[in-house]
Amino acid sequence: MSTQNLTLVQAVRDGLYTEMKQDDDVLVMGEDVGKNGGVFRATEGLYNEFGDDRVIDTPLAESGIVGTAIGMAAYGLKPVPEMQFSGFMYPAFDQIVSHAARLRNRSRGRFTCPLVVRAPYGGGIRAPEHHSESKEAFYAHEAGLKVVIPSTPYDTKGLLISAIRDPDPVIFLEPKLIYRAFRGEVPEEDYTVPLGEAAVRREGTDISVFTYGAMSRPTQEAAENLSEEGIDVEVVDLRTVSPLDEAAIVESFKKTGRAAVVHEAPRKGGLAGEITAVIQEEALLYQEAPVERITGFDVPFPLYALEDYYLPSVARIEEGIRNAVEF
Amino acid sequence: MSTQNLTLVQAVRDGLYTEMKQDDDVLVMGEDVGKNGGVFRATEGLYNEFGDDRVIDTPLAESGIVGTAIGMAAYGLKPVPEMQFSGFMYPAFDQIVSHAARLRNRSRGRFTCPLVVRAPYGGGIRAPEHHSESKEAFYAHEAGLKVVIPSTPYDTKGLLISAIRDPDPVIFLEPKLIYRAFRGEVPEEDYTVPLGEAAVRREGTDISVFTYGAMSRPTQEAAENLSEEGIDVEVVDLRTVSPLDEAAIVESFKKTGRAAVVHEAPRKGGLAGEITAVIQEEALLYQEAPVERITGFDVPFPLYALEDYYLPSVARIEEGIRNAVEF
Amino acid sequence: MSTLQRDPEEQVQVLDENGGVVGEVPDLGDDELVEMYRAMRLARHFDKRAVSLQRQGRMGTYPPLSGQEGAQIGSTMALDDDDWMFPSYREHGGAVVRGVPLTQTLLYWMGHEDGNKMTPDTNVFPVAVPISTQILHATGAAWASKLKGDDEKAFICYFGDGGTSEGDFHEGLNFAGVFDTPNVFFCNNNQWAISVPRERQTASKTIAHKAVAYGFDGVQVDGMDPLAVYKVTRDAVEKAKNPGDRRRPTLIEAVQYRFGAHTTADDPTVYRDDDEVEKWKAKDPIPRLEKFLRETGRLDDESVDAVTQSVEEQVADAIDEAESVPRPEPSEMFESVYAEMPDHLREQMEDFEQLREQVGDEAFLRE
Amino acid sequence: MSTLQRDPEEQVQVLDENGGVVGEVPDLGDDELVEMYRAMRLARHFDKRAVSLQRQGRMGTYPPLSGQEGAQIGSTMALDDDDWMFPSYREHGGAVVRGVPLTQTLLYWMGHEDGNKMTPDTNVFPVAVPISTQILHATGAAWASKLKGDDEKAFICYFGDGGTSEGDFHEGLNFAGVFDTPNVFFCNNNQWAISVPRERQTASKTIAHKAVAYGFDGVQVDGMDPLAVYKVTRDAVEKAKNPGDRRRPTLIEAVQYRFGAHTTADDPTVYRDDDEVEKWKAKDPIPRLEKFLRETGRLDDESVDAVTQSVEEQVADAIDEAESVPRPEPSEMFESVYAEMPDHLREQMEDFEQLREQVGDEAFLRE
Ligand SMILES: Cc1ncc(C[n+]2csc(CCOP(=O)(O)OP(=O)(O)O)c2C)c(N)n1
Ligand SMILES: Cc1ncc(C[n+]2csc(CCOP(=O)(O)OP(=O)(O)O)c2C)c(N)n1
Ligand SMILES: [Mg+2]
Ligand SMILES: [Mg+2]
Repeated sequence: MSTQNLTLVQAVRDGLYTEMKQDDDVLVMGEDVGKNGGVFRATEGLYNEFGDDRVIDTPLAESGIVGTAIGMAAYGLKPVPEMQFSGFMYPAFDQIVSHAARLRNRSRGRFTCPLVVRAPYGGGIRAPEHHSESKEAFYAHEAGLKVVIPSTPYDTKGLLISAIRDPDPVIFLEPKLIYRAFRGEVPEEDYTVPLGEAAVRREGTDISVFTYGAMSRPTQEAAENLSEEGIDVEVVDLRTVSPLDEAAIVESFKKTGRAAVVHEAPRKGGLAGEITAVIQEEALLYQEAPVERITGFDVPFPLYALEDYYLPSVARIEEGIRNAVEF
Repeated sequence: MSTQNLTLVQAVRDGLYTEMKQDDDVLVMGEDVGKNGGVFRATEGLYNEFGDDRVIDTPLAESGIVGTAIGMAAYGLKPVPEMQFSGFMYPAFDQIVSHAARLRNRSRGRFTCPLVVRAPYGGGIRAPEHHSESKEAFYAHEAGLKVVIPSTPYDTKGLLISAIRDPDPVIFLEPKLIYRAFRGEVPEEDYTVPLGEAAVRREGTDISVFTYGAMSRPTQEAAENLSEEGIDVEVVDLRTVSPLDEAAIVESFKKTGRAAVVHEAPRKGGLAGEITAVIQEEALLYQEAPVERITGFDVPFPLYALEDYYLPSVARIEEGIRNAVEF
Repeated sequence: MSTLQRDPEEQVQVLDENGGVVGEVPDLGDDELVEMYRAMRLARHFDKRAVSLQRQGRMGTYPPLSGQEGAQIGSTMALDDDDWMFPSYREHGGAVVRGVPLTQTLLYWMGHEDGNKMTPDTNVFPVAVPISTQILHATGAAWASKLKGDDEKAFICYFGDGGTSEGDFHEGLNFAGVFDTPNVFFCNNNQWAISVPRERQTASKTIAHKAVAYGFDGVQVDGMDPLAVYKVTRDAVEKAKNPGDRRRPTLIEAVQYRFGAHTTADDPTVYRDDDEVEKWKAKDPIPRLEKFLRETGRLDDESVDAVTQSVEEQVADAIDEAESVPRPEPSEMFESVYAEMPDHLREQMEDFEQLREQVGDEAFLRE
Repeated sequence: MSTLQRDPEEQVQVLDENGGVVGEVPDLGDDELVEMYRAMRLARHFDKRAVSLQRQGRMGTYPPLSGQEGAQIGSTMALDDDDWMFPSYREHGGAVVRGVPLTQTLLYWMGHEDGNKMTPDTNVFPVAVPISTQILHATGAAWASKLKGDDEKAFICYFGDGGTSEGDFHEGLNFAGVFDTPNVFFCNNNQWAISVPRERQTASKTIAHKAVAYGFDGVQVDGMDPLAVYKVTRDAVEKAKNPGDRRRPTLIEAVQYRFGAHTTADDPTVYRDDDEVEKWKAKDPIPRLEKFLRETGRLDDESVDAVTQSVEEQVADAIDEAESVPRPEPSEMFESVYAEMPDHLREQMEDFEQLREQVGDEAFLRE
């Protein structure tokens, strides 16, 4: 297999391109996805390649975009609507939770909703208000949806192709902080990374740290730093936050007996709580310390002068891991 | 103080009436709240009492209702918009999370948003699709909101008055299964029940069960049943699910060392996970068994032929508590 | 001339309140006209029985349709076989015409998801409860058919006067206008959204006027005149399929009245006068069409009786059938959430089934 | 006659592209006319400097306004002192007229929440980033003023052509029509929503036509003609306050063009031609008003130079001031979430401050 050295956002584009090439039912729609190639260039060149009928600039209306995509999906297409930023998905929230998530169940399978709602997601790029949201917990709480958050170019393409082929609706959140932060080898051919499977990024014996998205790299960096202090950290990248790979979580935890969860989303009602609950349901007897929640604070995401303080930093991650290890 | 013997929905009405009487800035708005008195009669008679300018039938548009209420609140009124069912709040989701929750923070206090969004909430009344939602976790995950779910007529009036007087936005979810299920003594005068404080409904030493809303009563029933088996259950009714009364949760748990959480909302990403996390953060060393999550299933709320199977029943609650106690 | 290009304040009419012809009768065969009559009678009778089932506790909350048969039957009969229908929650009369068995409608309101499981060849979308959300699905499906080159389909979508206030109405019609989707947007303006009157919904002169904002035709029709409704809908359907010209959407405002309560949980006497109801009952679409059919020799006492008997039987049979369907298996709750059941859901189901076995169904069922 | 009752396809104009008078010049004093000119020059210069600050890394993403000064200044000058303004994110030119210091605008785009902390007497709402959501706030505040009997206030709300596609636009204008709120809905139709052209937003003939759907006046105005904008806005403001008659809202479509990029993160050459830009630059509101003022003897070289110098100084001072404001204290993140900080938040803040003390700020700040 030949590979390319791509950034994460290029891997998104490559995933779309690859799947659109081989399946005429796949189409991209949203605000500025056409000629402009998306405000992050995630759909760059697709308009020229596939034309206005498959790379569709829509009116500025998120409920309209997702709602019509649901109709398209029910009719047999596989739309991949883009929400320009995940902070602008809320006008489509009703269509996502009341319809996309439920169409299969409501009609006992007569109608299905194979769509992928993509959105740049998370903080860290000095963007204006509402451009730095991380509210995956909203979608993870709604049965019928799957929620994917990749952290490497390789996974991004493979997960996106899986998401498009999945017969059910997938919320695909792309950590824009790392859209261009680094490159990785990505096969030119099509391949899939299965939804719902975590990846162990670093093996360790002292503590399991569960994370995903843009937090995966600072977590790995913290793990490296801590190894110098003699703390051997296992880093598990969840990749899909709904459904969670509970087996992988429990397996890692049983090995280490300690855990932390790192996410940039706010703490209250965030996924760290869910993961903590899973751990203690399945492996309380292995537990030697409280699960540390290293998360965004329970505040509106601040304007950019303070965003670095909001986001879990390597220092905060190290501190949290130390707390759990030294408990 | 003279009291009346009211149902929960009558206590809602009484709370609105009481506060509207003494504060001209309070107004009620929504679909069918006027002449019709609300589809559950929660605003019955208010239209005749206060007129069309303070009990306002609006066009059928939830974003419109909450969005205009935000403008009203910023201007100095205290609107109490009703969402006809909590399952129809999603069109207003953007206005709630992007604006109501953030107006104070965004303007560093120049503008505030003292509004109360009321909605009948939860399952159990044989209603059509979307009429039985319990998605308090969505709102509890958004900083800047408070989320209240009463379970008795007394609390309902007192909490509602507190919510209206609160300088910040409050989501007030009314468990409609118990709108008329029983009556309770409610003072005629005005009084408040503070937001953010849990109530111990039954003291016990073997296990702490945290619950709220319509699940409070089957939980107490289960507790009584189990006492016959020699299991002494403490039942803590949270009343406010955001902010949580963590002190009360931890205090009770430290006494019993075991816990269950009962809510009708789906499990994944539900508040039971959050409560579990709080417990093990603050009191892991007291913990003798996993926290049992006795919740709705991770499925769309079924049509009514199956709703009794979806909702935590006394039998399921008992079973869950037994599991925790026998662990 | 098409009925569609006109001042949105005018109302298309074919029959007056007494069944007299005041417009051009659409080109329908005798059988079709009688079938139209029968379908309205069936809807009316079904409605009466459904309300009574609810009263007897044999069915849950139910939204009656009486008064709206003209709009429902007139419009659905104007569709071609392959056309798609996106109903609200009150479209059971029209649904029958589109091939949805009464039994299924009954099951739905009896709380069975199977009520929404249409056969694969029935292009009827599931009941939409959240107001106007279905409009976007209709626009999207129509758009998809256009993108796929399926030229021969129109997509009709029903919603109420109240529904025009929702953002999704605006977005759905706006997308349709921009992308020239083959939609027929059919507004059942029955004067009330539960207790909120039409004037409280919008200051727009008519609902038909709203089409101006989306750049396509808006037309008002007497919604209690099934022949006028047929005509207008047929024109809109043809325009949606027009192979020569641009395929364009249409907004139809069918002016009508709901005779009964909003749902069986509603008491309309709280918010509207009997006088008003009586005024509108004079426009009842059923006697109106019946008079016309009798006067033109297409119906007589005998055939009317036959219709009466046959709709009564059909409804009775459907009720028997629906009531003989066993309560769904609780495990169905879990089975259609995803194509493949995820582990956590399987665990929940297994735990649940185990407990059920242990304690029995009675431990779950409330009275 | 009011400028408001007319075919929404016509465009109100006072000055032609060369500053020649083609309509009735509104009744403004010489000082006011010169002030209008100065305010546009200030906005233009501020804009240029802001873009360059962003390029130099001294400011974050910034949305330029050049080309839109006529609409911004013409409309805000038509307001009375007590009127309220609900901006989008591009209204900094108009905001100055309404009393928002440039420093505050700079701070906002430098990522300080304090940029949105208007003084209590400045009735300007915070910058609204989610498109069209502010329309409902404007409707609600206007409605509240009416309910409170504050007869003397109008509420102007700005949004773009793209913004008309959102559901909140529809709901906001619909509520306004039903409740007769004293609103002026001001659409800055600058032809583009980022890369999406006006024709892709809606098939409506004009945006002004959309008012038909809400039962009030819609009017198109040359948005690059500040005098025409002033006139139309003034009429709408007066109608909103009309004590004799019903107070009614208005939709104004100000037809104009954004000369620069959507934001500093945007590259417009990807989606639009230079030709088009040049065509619109010929309508530039600033030389247009300047020519008129020179020709009518209200401006000459000297006074124009004085304006140039004073706006340059004012902007330079504002930048100095904004850049001398220290980075906000991190604890500010926690302090305004609620009126009273809840326990869990206090704990988070304390833990955070403790760690900060321990590891220092550098451990948080990325390059
Ligand atoms: C989004 C949403 N909000 C509220 C409701 C509750 N509700 C059900 S029907 C109805 C009135 C609908 O009126 P209209 O659109 O005129 O339709 P009709 O019932 O008269 O046919 C309301 C408010 C709902 N189903 N969905
Ligand atoms: C709800 C929402 N969706 C998407 C965006 C991203 N976005 C910012 S500006 C813009 C285009 C706005 O166009 P228009 O309304 O014409 O205003 P203009 O910028 O041209 O003044 C978009 C899509 C947003 N801010 N909010
Ligand atoms: Mg209606
Ligand atoms: Mg624009």
